[in-house]
Amino acid sequence: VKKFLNNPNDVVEEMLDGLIASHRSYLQPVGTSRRALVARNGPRPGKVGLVIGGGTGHEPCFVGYVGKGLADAVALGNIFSSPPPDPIVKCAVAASGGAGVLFVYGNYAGDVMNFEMAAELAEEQGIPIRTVLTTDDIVSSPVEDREGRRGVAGNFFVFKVAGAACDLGMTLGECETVTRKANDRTYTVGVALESCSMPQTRRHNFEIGPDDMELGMGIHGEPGVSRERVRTADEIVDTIMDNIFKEMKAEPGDRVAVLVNSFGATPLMELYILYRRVEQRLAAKNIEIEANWVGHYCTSLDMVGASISILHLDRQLTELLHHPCRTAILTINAPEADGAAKS
Amino acid sequence: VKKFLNNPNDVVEEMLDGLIASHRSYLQPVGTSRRALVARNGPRPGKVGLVIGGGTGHEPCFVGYVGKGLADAVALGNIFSSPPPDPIVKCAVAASGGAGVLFVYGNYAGDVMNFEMAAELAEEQGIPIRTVLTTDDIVSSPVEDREGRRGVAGNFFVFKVAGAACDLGMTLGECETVTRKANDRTYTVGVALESCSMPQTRRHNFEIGPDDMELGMGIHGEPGVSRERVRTADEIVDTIMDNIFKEMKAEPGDRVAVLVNSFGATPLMELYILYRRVEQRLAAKNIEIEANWVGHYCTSLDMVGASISILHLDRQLTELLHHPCRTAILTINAPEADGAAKS
Amino acid sequence: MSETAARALAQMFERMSGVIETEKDHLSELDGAIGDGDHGITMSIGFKAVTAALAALDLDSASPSDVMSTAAGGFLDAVGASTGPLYATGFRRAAQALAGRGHLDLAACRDMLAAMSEGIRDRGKAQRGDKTMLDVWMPAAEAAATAVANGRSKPEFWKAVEIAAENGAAATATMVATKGRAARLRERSLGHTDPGAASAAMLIKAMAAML
Amino acid sequence: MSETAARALAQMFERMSGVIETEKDHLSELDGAIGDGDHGITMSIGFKAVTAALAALDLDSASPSDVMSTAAGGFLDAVGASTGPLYATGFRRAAQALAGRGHLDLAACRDMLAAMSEGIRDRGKAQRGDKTMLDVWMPAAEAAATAVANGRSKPEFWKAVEIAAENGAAATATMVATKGRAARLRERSLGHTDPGAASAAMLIKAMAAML
Ligand SMILES: Nc1ncnc2c1ncn2[C@@H]1O[C@H](COP(=O)(O)OP(=O)(O)O)[C@@H](O)[C@H]1O
Ligand SMILES: Nc1ncnc2c1ncn2[C@@H]1O[C@H](COP(=O)(O)OP(=O)(O)O)[C@@H](O)[C@H]1O
Ligand SMILES: [Mg+2]
Ligand SMILES: [Mg+2]
Ligand SMILES: [Mg+2]
Ligand SMILES: [Mg+2]
Repeated sequence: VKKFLNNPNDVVEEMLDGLIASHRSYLQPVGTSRRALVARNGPRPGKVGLVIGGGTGHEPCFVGYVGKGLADAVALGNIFSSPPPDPIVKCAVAASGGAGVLFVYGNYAGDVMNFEMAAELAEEQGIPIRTVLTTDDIVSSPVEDREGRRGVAGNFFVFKVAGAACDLGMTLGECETVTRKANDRTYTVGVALESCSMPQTRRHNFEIGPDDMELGMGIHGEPGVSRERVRTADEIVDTIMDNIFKEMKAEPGDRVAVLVNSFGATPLMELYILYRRVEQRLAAKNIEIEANWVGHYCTSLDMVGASISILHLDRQLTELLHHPCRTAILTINAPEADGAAKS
Repeated sequence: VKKFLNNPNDVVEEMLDGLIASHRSYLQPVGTSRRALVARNGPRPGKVGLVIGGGTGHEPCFVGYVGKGLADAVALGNIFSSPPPDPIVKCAVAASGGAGVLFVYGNYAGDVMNFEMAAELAEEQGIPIRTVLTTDDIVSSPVEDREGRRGVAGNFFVFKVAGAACDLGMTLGECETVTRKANDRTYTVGVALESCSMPQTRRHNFEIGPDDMELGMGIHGEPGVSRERVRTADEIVDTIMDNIFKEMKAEPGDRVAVLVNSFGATPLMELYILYRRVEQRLAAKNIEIEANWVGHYCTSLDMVGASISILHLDRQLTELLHHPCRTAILTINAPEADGAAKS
Repeated sequence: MSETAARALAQMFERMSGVIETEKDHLSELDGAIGDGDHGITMSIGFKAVTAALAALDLDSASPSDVMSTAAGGFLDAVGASTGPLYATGFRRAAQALAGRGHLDLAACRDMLAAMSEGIRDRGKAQRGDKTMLDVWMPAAEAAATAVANGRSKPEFWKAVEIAAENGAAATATMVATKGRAARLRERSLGHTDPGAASAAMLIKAMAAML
Repeated sequence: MSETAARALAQMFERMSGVIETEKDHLSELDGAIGDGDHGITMSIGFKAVTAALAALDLDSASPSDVMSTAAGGFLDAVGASTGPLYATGFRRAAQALAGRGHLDLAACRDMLAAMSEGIRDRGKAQRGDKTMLDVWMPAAEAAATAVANGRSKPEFWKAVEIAAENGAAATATMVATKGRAARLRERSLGHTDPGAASAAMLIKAMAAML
């Protein structure tokens, strides 16, 4: 697999060079640590700080969600590896406005251990920490083991809600509660057609047969839950939506937000074809789409595949979803013109 | 090559279903034609209308650039095929506010013939038309044959400037002049590591050897200008920037806008590594980056590759670049909050 | 006789559509080598649209000219691309050349080929040797003119036209493209047959078989 | 004597780093089958950071405990991931177990292995049979305890520890993962050796060779 790379061992550091330079108007390193980045326009006294983070290789996740109205700081690890406690603590300190700090990250053994160690260290420094683990991948574990599920692209919605809650001045406890609700009401299923390849190996992490696809694929190139024959786009969406409908208790007239996300190499053309069917399936149940995003929001290097996430809205979540934010990749009801030409 | 598809012959129609549904808050079909889409918030009396368009397979180009402050209407063809005159004429009529309509599109034989036929038909209906062909691909033809060059990802900048000029109420002639200037000052070079594959064939359009890359690759899977051994990311950027510096008459202290664009399958991680080197090269010449975009802005289905575009700014272009716009994929200094949660 | 001529043209278009359908992948492959790989797809969509448009036409009352202009409209609205304006203009000019004619005699066929070739040339502003479909249509039209001038029989006429078309298509492999997408490849286009020339030769073969 | 023990530990870490470097691709491949394919890379970065941190340490004055806690810090700050907290905690506990000790006699080695294994267990909250590195460290620590209790010689001690580690690693192939990324694969993880267990057995082999 060919890639634009220099020394593969420098890939994360070089990406950080580019990323920090490119998003200079939104964020900056905390001190000299480039693995801890803080929003220029984020933390403020009295506001609960929102810290997100995880491994790299998911761009624009997580760094694209740092900015006014969304996350205050992000801690970044190596490719597909949780950051160590040190940058997470730095983020907590940088994000802290005296009202406590909320950690939101995906439920993976490595992330949990590192963020927990960081939470202990931050609390020793007098910063109250609450944590919400994202667990939106509904096929990664049966419903009896909801807390065992992993967090995937649906963290987009969970971050958005958490960022809005923090920005609105809610207390740490309130922020935690509503973020937990957002996570509980977010449902994601992913499908991969080809595995991703690490810069260091430039080989597929594993092989998916020429006529096969992997259902329930994780965002770290972990195998999914079952290997199946490739089917049509509509059949794939139907399988995904059937899984989601099995868990989501939506009534006719309910509203949802939809995210159709590329894992990296799947182009927009195909995402739109998937979105088309998602809309048909929701419309057939009289469920309305309040807002949608179609594109690259949480990738897995160069994986060929896509995921569909549905956030089952209620009045509070709808308000928080529409709350203004401005980050490198997400501007909603732009909070203020700031004179910088930025996408 | 595996893809999310139903019947490959329906791919464009199905994509349009999804795309129109997804971007409903920005645009709508002109009458019953789904190949002609008009901005909800675009055309207005007295304003020059901006019509863009081309083949599909380049998403988010061109449809992502339709909206307030940018293009008023877009005509879409089949994959990598110019739209026929009919939807282009429909776009011209829909975009017309009585002050004339500007056509901006890439310089390809097919597009030129179809847009010219459409221009004749629109003028017969009393709509004055001016045309600017984008020709930013500097390696596609020698400098003596500048007008023979093709338009690629740099049309991003040309569209942005044209949209701002129209929105500011400039006359048709003024809009044409400044758009032409933007095109003259935009320089793009692309490199492909793998060719794209059409939904109908699911085979690479052509093969690039396992250790090779294609310099000057077009955005329609056309072969580029030379086949070379794959080099490091920095070496590739150096080749591209050397080509650009050869033509761009930039002095120390000048300002530019930078676009690092994925051709489809190349992930953000690698784009940031390319951006890093672009910044280094510009910094070494004391050229400042006024704004930058890194991501998927003009793709070629699932091609593995990237392009670098530089817009050499002057005072007027800088102002037009920062002029507010709000489209499906580009919000700059958001013109107004509109209550819709949209990326 | 007018119905028969119109019907013959409609059947010719069906034959063309069939040939393109069979050769679709081959044409896309040729285009993949020096263009954007869609020529087979574009031609297939275009000729399907033509046969659909003709199916809606009342062939009992339509003139040959009506058939050609219906084909022009159907083709253009369905494909755009380079081929859309080129063939639509060619068919439209052929419609003009056939206006008022009920018979498809050799003179009519000669005039139709000349009109096609001029329409394509005027629309695309290419010249012979530019490595395009024109390198098929022009020699074919010339061969038709010569054959009529020399009083050739119908089979001889079409044989000459077909051979000129095939030679024209083959010759494009020795040309450096200067028009269309392939022009950017310059010398690298050498050795590859132009896809538009290849499909043009197929279309002419279909004409020869049906008229 | 204290310098010698510290130096021996530092050399042990260098050996570990060397082995991981050699087996990096193999470990990533194992992780690719049931995890995210980075285990070799993570371990390589981690042990390079450990040897870099130890290079900055004055081994003439450092105690064995200092070496272990320096290794813990270096490893953790460089990698994060699952292995970061697990090995950092293991090394930190080993540092505590070695505190005040200058000799690396078999009792010290036994206590160090026990501390490693407990640290990893406490941090990761896994149990034996969960298909993790613990399925190597626990039997290795137990084998060490038995060997000391039975008064085995140094070569016998390390042989027993190594065999226990290797058997433990091999046994993970027959287990269904319930911790870490592989847990989501459930039955599909069967037949695959756990990458963390495989690397743990390599680390223990390096210990056996150097201590
Ligand atoms: N200006 C022109 N004049 C005549 N023929 C042309 C011209 N430009 C392109 N062509 C023909 O069109 C063919 C390509 O057609 P097609 O692939 O369908 O369109 P596109 O180039 O838009 O993808 C070329 O092989 C060539 O024969
Ligand atoms: N809770 C845990 N307790 C013990 N070992 C664990 C635990 N979770 C994961 N592991 C070990 O970590 C290994 C994976 O390490 P690595 O690939 O470096 O980290 P990551 O899973 O973060 O990518 C697994 O093979 C397993 O042996
Ligand atoms: Mg990992
Ligand atoms: Mg084309
Ligand atoms: Mg073509
Ligand atoms: Mg791993």
